[in-house]
Amino acid sequence: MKLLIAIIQPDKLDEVHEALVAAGITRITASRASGQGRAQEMELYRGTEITASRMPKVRLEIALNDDFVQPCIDAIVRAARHGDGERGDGKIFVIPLERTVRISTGEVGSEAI
Amino acid sequence: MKLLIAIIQPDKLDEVHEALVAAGITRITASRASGQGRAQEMELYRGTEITASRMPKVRLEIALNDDFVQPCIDAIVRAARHGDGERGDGKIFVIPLERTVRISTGEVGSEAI
Amino acid sequence: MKLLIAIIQPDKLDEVHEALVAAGITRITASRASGQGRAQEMELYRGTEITASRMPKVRLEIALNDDFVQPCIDAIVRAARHGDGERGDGKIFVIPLERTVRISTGEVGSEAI
Amino acid sequence: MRLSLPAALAVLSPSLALAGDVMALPEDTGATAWMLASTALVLLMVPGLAMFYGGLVRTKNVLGTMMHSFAAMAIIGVLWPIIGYAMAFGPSVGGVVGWDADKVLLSGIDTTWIPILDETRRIPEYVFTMFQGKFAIITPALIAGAVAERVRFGGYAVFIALWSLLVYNPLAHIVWGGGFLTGEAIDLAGGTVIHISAGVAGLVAALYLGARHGYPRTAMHPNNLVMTLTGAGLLWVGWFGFNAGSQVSSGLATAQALTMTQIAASAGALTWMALEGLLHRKVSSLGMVSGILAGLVAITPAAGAVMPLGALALGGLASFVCYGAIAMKNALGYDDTLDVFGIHGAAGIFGAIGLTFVLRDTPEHGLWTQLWFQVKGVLVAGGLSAVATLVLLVLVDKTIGLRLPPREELAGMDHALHGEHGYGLTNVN
Amino acid sequence: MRLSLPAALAVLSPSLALAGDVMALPEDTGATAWMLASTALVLLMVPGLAMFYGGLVRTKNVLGTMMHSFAAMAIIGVLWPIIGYAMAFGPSVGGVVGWDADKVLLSGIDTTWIPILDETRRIPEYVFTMFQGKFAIITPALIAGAVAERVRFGGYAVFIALWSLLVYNPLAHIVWGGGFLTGEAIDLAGGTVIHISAGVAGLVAALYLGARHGYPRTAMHPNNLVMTLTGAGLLWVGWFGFNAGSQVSSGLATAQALTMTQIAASAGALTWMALEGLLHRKVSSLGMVSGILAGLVAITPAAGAVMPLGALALGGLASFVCYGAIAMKNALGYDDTLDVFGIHGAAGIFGAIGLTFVLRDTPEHGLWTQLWFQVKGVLVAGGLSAVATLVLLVLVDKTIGLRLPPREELAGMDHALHGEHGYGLTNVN
Amino acid sequence: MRLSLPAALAVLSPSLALAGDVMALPEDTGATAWMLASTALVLLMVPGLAMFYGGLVRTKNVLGTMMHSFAAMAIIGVLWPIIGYAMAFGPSVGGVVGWDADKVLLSGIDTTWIPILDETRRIPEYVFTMFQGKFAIITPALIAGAVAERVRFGGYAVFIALWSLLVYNPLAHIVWGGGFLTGEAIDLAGGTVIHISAGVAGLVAALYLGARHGYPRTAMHPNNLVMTLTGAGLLWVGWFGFNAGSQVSSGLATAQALTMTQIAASAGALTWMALEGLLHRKVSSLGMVSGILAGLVAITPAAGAVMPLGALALGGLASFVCYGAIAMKNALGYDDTLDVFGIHGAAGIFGAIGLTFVLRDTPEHGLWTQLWFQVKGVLVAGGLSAVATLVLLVLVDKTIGLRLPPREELAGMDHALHGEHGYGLTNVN
Ligand SMILES: Nc1ncnc2c1ncn2[C@@H]1O[C@H](COP(=O)(O)OP(=O)(O)O)[C@@H](O)[C@H]1O
Ligand SMILES: Nc1ncnc2c1ncn2[C@@H]1O[C@H](COP(=O)(O)OP(=O)(O)O)[C@@H](O)[C@H]1O
Ligand SMILES: Nc1ncnc2c1ncn2[C@@H]1O[C@H](COP(=O)(O)OP(=O)(O)O)[C@@H](O)[C@H]1O
Repeated sequence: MKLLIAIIQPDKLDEVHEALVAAGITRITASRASGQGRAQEMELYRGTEITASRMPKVRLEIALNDDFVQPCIDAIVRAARHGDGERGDGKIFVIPLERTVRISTGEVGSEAI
Repeated sequence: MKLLIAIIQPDKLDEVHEALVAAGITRITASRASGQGRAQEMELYRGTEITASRMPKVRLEIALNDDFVQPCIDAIVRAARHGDGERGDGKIFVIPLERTVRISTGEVGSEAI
Repeated sequence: MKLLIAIIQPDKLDEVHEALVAAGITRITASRASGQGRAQEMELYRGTEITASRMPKVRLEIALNDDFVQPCIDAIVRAARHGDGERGDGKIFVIPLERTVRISTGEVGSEAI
Repeated sequence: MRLSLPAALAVLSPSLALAGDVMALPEDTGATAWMLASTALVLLMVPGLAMFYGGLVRTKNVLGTMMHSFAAMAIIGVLWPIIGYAMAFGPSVGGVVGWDADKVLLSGIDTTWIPILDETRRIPEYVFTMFQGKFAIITPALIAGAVAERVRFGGYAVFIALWSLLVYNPLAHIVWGGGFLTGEAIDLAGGTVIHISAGVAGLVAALYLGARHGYPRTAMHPNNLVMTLTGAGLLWVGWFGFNAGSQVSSGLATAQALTMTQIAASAGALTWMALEGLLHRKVSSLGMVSGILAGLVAITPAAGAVMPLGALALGGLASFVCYGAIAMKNALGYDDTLDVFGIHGAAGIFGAIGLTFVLRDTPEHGLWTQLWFQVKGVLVAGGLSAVATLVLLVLVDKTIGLRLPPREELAGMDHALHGEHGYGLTNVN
Repeated sequence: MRLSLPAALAVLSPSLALAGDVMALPEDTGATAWMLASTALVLLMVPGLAMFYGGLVRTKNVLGTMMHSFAAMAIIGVLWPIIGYAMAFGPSVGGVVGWDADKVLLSGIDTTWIPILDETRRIPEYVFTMFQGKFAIITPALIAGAVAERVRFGGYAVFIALWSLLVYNPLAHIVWGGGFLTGEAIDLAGGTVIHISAGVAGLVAALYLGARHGYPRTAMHPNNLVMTLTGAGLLWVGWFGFNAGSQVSSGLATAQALTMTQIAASAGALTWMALEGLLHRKVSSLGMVSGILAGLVAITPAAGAVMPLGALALGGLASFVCYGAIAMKNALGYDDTLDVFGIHGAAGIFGAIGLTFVLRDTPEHGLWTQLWFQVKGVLVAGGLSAVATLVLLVLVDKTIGLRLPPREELAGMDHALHGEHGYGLTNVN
Repeated sequence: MRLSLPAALAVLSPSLALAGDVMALPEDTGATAWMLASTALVLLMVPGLAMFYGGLVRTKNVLGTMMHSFAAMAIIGVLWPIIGYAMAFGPSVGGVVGWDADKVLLSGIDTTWIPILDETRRIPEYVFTMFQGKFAIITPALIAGAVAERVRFGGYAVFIALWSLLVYNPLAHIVWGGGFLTGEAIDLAGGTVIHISAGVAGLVAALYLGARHGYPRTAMHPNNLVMTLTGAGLLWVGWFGFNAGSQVSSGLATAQALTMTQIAASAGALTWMALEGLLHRKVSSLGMVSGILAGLVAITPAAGAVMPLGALALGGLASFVCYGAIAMKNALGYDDTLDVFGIHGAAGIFGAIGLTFVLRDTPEHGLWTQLWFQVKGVLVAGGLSAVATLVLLVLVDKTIGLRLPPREELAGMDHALHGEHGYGLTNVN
C-alpha cells in the first residue's frame, strides 16, 4: 500500500477529482496548502503588480493499493496539467504505507483502503 | 517510530483527543481537511437537499514510538466511532517514520517524539 | 529521497523560509495546523486568562534528495528556535519518499524534487 | 401608494408645479431629513447585496461577485446624474421615455425643489434624484446574481450600462415618471420596475449564458453563509429606506410603508422556516434569509397600499411562491445561480398582482380594472425586460464577450479576472 | 427621561389625548423622520447582535447562533403587530398588562397619531409601534446568548414566542405602557424592561440547561473575533436609535440622550481596556467591546436623565461591575455562554440604580424615593423574568425539548440542526 | 459651503447669537433629525474603517489593526466631551485654539441651541457637538493605517490622545471654529482638517517608525479583501453623514452636498477601474475601493461648493492623483502600510486646491485669492500636522515606546499584544 500526496493547482481540483473517479479511485482527502515552487503568480495591489511568495494550492492525500498507484499517477498528471504542462502544475509524492485501518469496522489492510 | 495519520469526523475531535490523552498520547497535530469517501452528507440549499461532494474532516497527525502504535489506533477507533461504527467515521494510516527532531533542544529519535 | 514534515510556530515562518532558501531549498508546501504539545499558550477572554488547548502552528512539507536532508534540518532548527529554544518551537519528522513526479513534465525521481 | 406620484408629477407637469407654486410651499426639513436618511439606507443595500450574493458563491468567485454590486454603484452612479435622471423623470417622449436637456448632468436642478407626497410642503429635487439613483444602481446589481460565477467583468460592465439606459430608465419613466403606465399600476417602490425587470432579465441572461461548468452535477457550496446572513440583515435595514422613502414625505404614509415592510419581511421569514421545518425537519439559515427577501420583494409595490393583515398575507405567501419557483428551477435544470428569478421575479410578480386583493381602499377604478392595471404592469415590465435583455446580451456577447472562457471559470473569477484572492486568511502568511 | 411617557400615555388615556386633541397638534415631520431612522437603526442591532454573538461561539455553531437573532426578528416581528403592541400599550388591565382589541393586528391605528414627548406636535402612531417592536425583538434575542451552543432550534423558537407574550409584553406595559410602575422608575430605553429582564432570563436559562459538554475544562475559542468587533460597532451605531429614539421627539431631549449614550460607551470601553492593561498587561479586543456593551447597557435607562459627567461615571463603572460579574461567573462555574447576565444583567442593574446618584435634576419625589422606585423596578423586572422564565423553560423542555442531545451538540448546531456550514471557505471547493 | 460656519459662529460670537436671539428662532426638528442621523452615519465609519483597514493587513494583525479604530472611538470619545469641544469650538485664543471653561465636560451646553446654516431655525448644540466629535475620532483612526502592523498598542493610544489635543483640536479651531483661517479656505467636511492632517501625519509616522520587517521584499497579502470591500461600502454610506451633515441643516445645501458626494465617489471608482483595466488588463477590487475612497476624500472639502460636473471631475481626477502617489511611494520605497498619505493626503490636497476651479459660484474674493486661501489651508494643515506629529512621535517613542519589538512584530500584534486570534475558524476547534 502507498500513500500518495499530490500538490495541484486549485482550479484543477474538479478535473482531477473526476479523472480519479474515472480511474476507479473514489476516496480522497483534500486540504488547502500554500506552495512555494518555481512558478510565480502576479497579484494586483492598488495598481501595482506584486509577486505572491506563497500561492494557494490543493493538497490531495490518497491511500492506494499497489496496483492503483500507477493509474492514479497517470490520472492526476493528465488532469492536473494546464495545456501541455506549465510551471506550478504541481507534484506527486509516493510514500510507503504500512497499515490502514477503517475506523467504522476495524478492517485493516488492503480492504480498508 | 511511526507516523499515524487519522481522518476523523469533526464532531469526534474532542472525544478522540480525550481518548488519546487517556492512552498517554498528548502530542498531536490537527488540521482541517475535506474528504470524499463512501459516506454522503445532505445539506439544505434553499429548500433543496444537496449532496456535499466533499465533507469537512479533521486530519490528525501523530508521531509515535512503536509501542504506542496499537494503543493509539485502539483509542482512536473507540472514540471516533459513531455508535457501532458508521460510514464516514474515517480511516487511520500508518507510515514509517525515520527520524524525529525536537527543534527546541535538537534531541532526535524516540525521546523527541 | 525523503519527505520532511516540520511543525513550527507561525511567527517563525518567514525566518524559516529565508533560512531554507539560503540553504538552497526553494520548494516547500505550507499549511495551517493546530498543535497540542508541551507548550501552553495563554489567551484573554473577557478579562480571564484561558489556556488554549490547541495552538495554531504551521506545517511545512518538503521533499528532498538525501543530501539535502541534514542541511534542511539544520536550517530549520536554527531559524525556528525562539532564543535558545523554547517549548513549542516544534518538531521535524523525516519519512521515506519512494517516488516523486513533476506533473508538468512527467519527470520522476530526484530531478523532480 | 405611488398612484399620485407627486414628486414625478411636480417635475413633469408645469401646470401642477410651476416653479413659483412649489416655492410657495414651506420647506419640509423633516421630509428632507428622511429622504436623505433613506438615500443612505438604500445605499447600504449595495454592500448588503454584495455580502448576500458574495457569501453564496464559491470561494474562488467571492470578490468578483461582490464587485458586481460595487461596479453597479460606480457605473450607474456616474450614468444616472449624467443622463439617467433625464431619461426617467424628464417630460415624456411618447410615453416611453423621458427627456429633459436641463436634467442632463443635473445642470438645471441645482436649486430646484419639488413638493412632497401630499403637496403641502417642498423638498430639494436633488434628494429625490439621489434617492431614485440608488434604485437605478440596485436593479442591475440584482441581475448579476443570475450569471454569477461565469461572466466576464468587462462584458458585465458594458451590459449593465446599456441595460440601465435601455431598460431601467424607460421602465422607471413608464411606471413612475409620466409614461404610459403612470397612475395605473400600484407600484410603490419598484415591484415591476426593479424586481420583475431584474428577475426576468436574470432569467433570460441565465438561459442565454448557459450553466456553470459542472452544474448541477457538482455541488457548489456557499463560501460564507455567515456573510450572507449579515448581508440579509443589512438588506432588511436598507429596505426601510427603499419602501418608506418612496413615499417622498415623512408622515403617515411613510409610517405605513415602513410598518408593512417590517411585517411582510417577518412573515416571509417565518413561513419559509415553517416550510423547511415541515418538509426537511431542518430549518436552514439560507432558507430563513430567502424568506426575508421573498417577503421584502413582495411588499415592495404594496407597502403603501395595504394594511398589516395584507402585509402578513403577502409576505407569508411570497415564501410559498418562491419556494415553488426554486423547486421548479431545480426540476427544469437551468442555472440561475443565485435565484434572481426565483426570488425577485417570482415574489415581484406575486406581490404586484396579489396586492390587489388586500388593498386598504377600494381602488378608484374598481378591483378588476386595478387587477388588469397590475397585470399590465407585470407584462410590460417583464416583456420589455425580456426582449431588451436578450438583444443586449447578444450584442455584448458578440462584440466584447460575456461568458468567461472555461479555464478562467475553473480558476475562478477572483484570480483570473481581478488578480486577487478574497480570503488571504486561509493562506499561510 | 421616560417619566412622562407621552407616547404611551397619549395612547392610553382618553382624557389626555382625545383623537381630536392630538389631531389639533401640527405634524412633526422631523420627529417622524428621526423615529423612522431610529427604527432602522435599532433593526441594525439585529444583524449587529447576530455578528457579535456569532463570532464568539465555536465554528460549528456560528450559523445556529446567528439564527437565534434572526429568528427573533421573524417570530416577534409577526407576533408584535398581531398581539404584542396591544398587550404592551393597550389600556391597562389591572396594571400588569394592556389590552386593546383595536390594536390587535394594528387594525385600529392605521391612521392614528400620537403626540411627541412635549406634546407640542404629533407623529403617526405606527412609527412608535414599529420602534417599540424592535425592542420586543432585541430582548429575547439577547437571552439566546446564555444558552448558545446547546439549545434546540424549535425549542428556542417556541420559548421566545412564549417569553415575549408572558414576560416582555407585560413588563413593557408595567414600566412604560401605563402599568403599575409607569411614572415611577426612570427607564428611558429599557434598562429594566430589556437588559435586566433578558439578563436574568439568561441566567435562569443557563442554570436550567446546564453547561455545555466539556465546559469549563475545554477551552472554547471564538470562531471570529473580527466579526464580533464589527458587530459591536453596529450595535453602538444602532444604540443611538435605541436610546435617542426613545425620547419620541427630535429635539433637545433627543440630543441629550444621544450624547450620553456616546459618552458612556466610550467610557466603558476605555475603562475595560485600562483594567485589562493593568491586570494582564494585554488589552484584548473582546475586552474592549465588552466595555462598550457594558457602557451602553448602563446608560440605557439613564441617557435622558443624566449629564456628561454622570454618563462618564455610569459607563466607566459599568465596566468594573461587569468585569467583576464575569469573574464571579468563572468562580461559580456556571455556563452563561456569552455572559448575558454578566453584561446585560449586571450593567443593567447597575445603571438602573446608579443613575439615581447622577441625575440632572433632583427627582420629583426626592432622591430616596426615586432610589426606591429604581430598586423596585429592578426587583419587579428581575423577579418577574426569573419566575416566568423558569416556568416557560420547564414547560418547553418537558414538551418539545430544549437541550440539544449530546451527539448533536458535539456535531454542532449548524450541521445537526440547520444542515449547513458557516464557512464553506475553509473547505476545499 | 462651510464659509459661513453658522454653527461655530453662533457658538463663538455673542453679537451674532445671543442666547436670546437663538432661542427666538423656531426649533428645526428636521435638521435635528438629520444631524442625529448623520452622527450615527459617521459613527458607522468607525467599524467601516476598522473593516477596511483590518482586511488589508496580514492575518496575524487583523484584530490589532481593527482595535486602532475602535480605540480611537474609546479614547477620543472620552477626551472630546471633556476638553476637545472646548478647544475646537470655544472662543478663540489668539486664532490658534479655542477655550471655554463652560464647554469643558460640556457642562454649559446641556440645554443650549445653535442656529442652522441659514440661521432661520435652531437645533440643540449637543447634536453639533456629537457630530463634530465623530470627526475628531475618525481623524487619528485614519493615521493608524500608516503605521499598521508594527506599532505598540500603548504607544499608539497615548500618541492619538496627544495628537488629538495638539493637532486636531487646534486645527479644527483654526479652520472651522473661529481661528485664523476660518472664513478663508473652503473646507466643508474636513479636507484639510481631517484628510490632509491625517495623511501628512501618517507619512511622517511611517517614515519615523521605518518599514515593517521584510518590506518590501516579502509580499504581504491582505487577509480579507472581502471585509475590506464591505468596509468600503460602509464608509461610503457613512460619508453621506460626514459631508451632508456638515451643512448643519436639512435643506438644499444638504442635498447638494450629498449629491456631489455620491457622484465623486462613483467617478473615483470608475476611473480607478478604468486605469487598472488599461494598464493591467485586470480590475482589482482593492483598486475599485481605493478609487471610491479617493473620490470621497477629494469631494470632502468641496461637496457644498461644486456642481455635478465639478464633482465628476474632482472624483475622477483624484483617482489619477492617488494612483500616482502610490506608484511614487513604491518607487521611493517607504512603508506607508495602508497608503494613508497616498489616499487621504494626496486626494485631500488635490481636492482642497482643485475645488477652486470648479466652484458653483465665483468666490467672493476672486478666484486667485480663493486659490491662495486653499493653498494656505493645505500648507497650514500639512505643516502643523507634520511638525507636531514628529514632536509627538519622538516624545512617545522615547518614553513609553512606539515601535513593536521585532519578535512581537513577527509573532503578530493579535497574539503578542492582545492575546487573541482573529479567526478561530481557521483553527480546528
Ligand atoms: N520539493 C518539494 N517539496 C515540497 N513541496 C513541493 C516541492 N516541489 C514542489 N512542491 C509543491 O508543488 C508546487 C508546485 O511546484 P512548482 O515548482 O511551482 O511546479 P512545477 O514543478 O510543476 O513547475 C509548489 O508550489 C509546492 O507547493
Ligand atoms: N483511500 C483513502 N485515501 C485517502 N483518504 C481516504 C481514503 N479512504 C478514506 N479516506 C478519508 O476518510 C474519510 C472517511 O471515509 P469513508 O469512506 O466515508 O469512511 P468509512 O470508510 O469509515 O466508511 C473520507 O472522507 C476521506 O477523507
Ligand atoms: N508526537 C507528535 N506527533 C505529532 N505532532 C507533534 C508531536 N510532538 C509535537 N508535535 C507538534 O509539534 C508542536 C510543538 O510541540 P511541543 O511539544 O509544544 O514543542 P517542543 O517539543 O519543542 O517543546 C505541537 O504543538 C504539535 O503540533
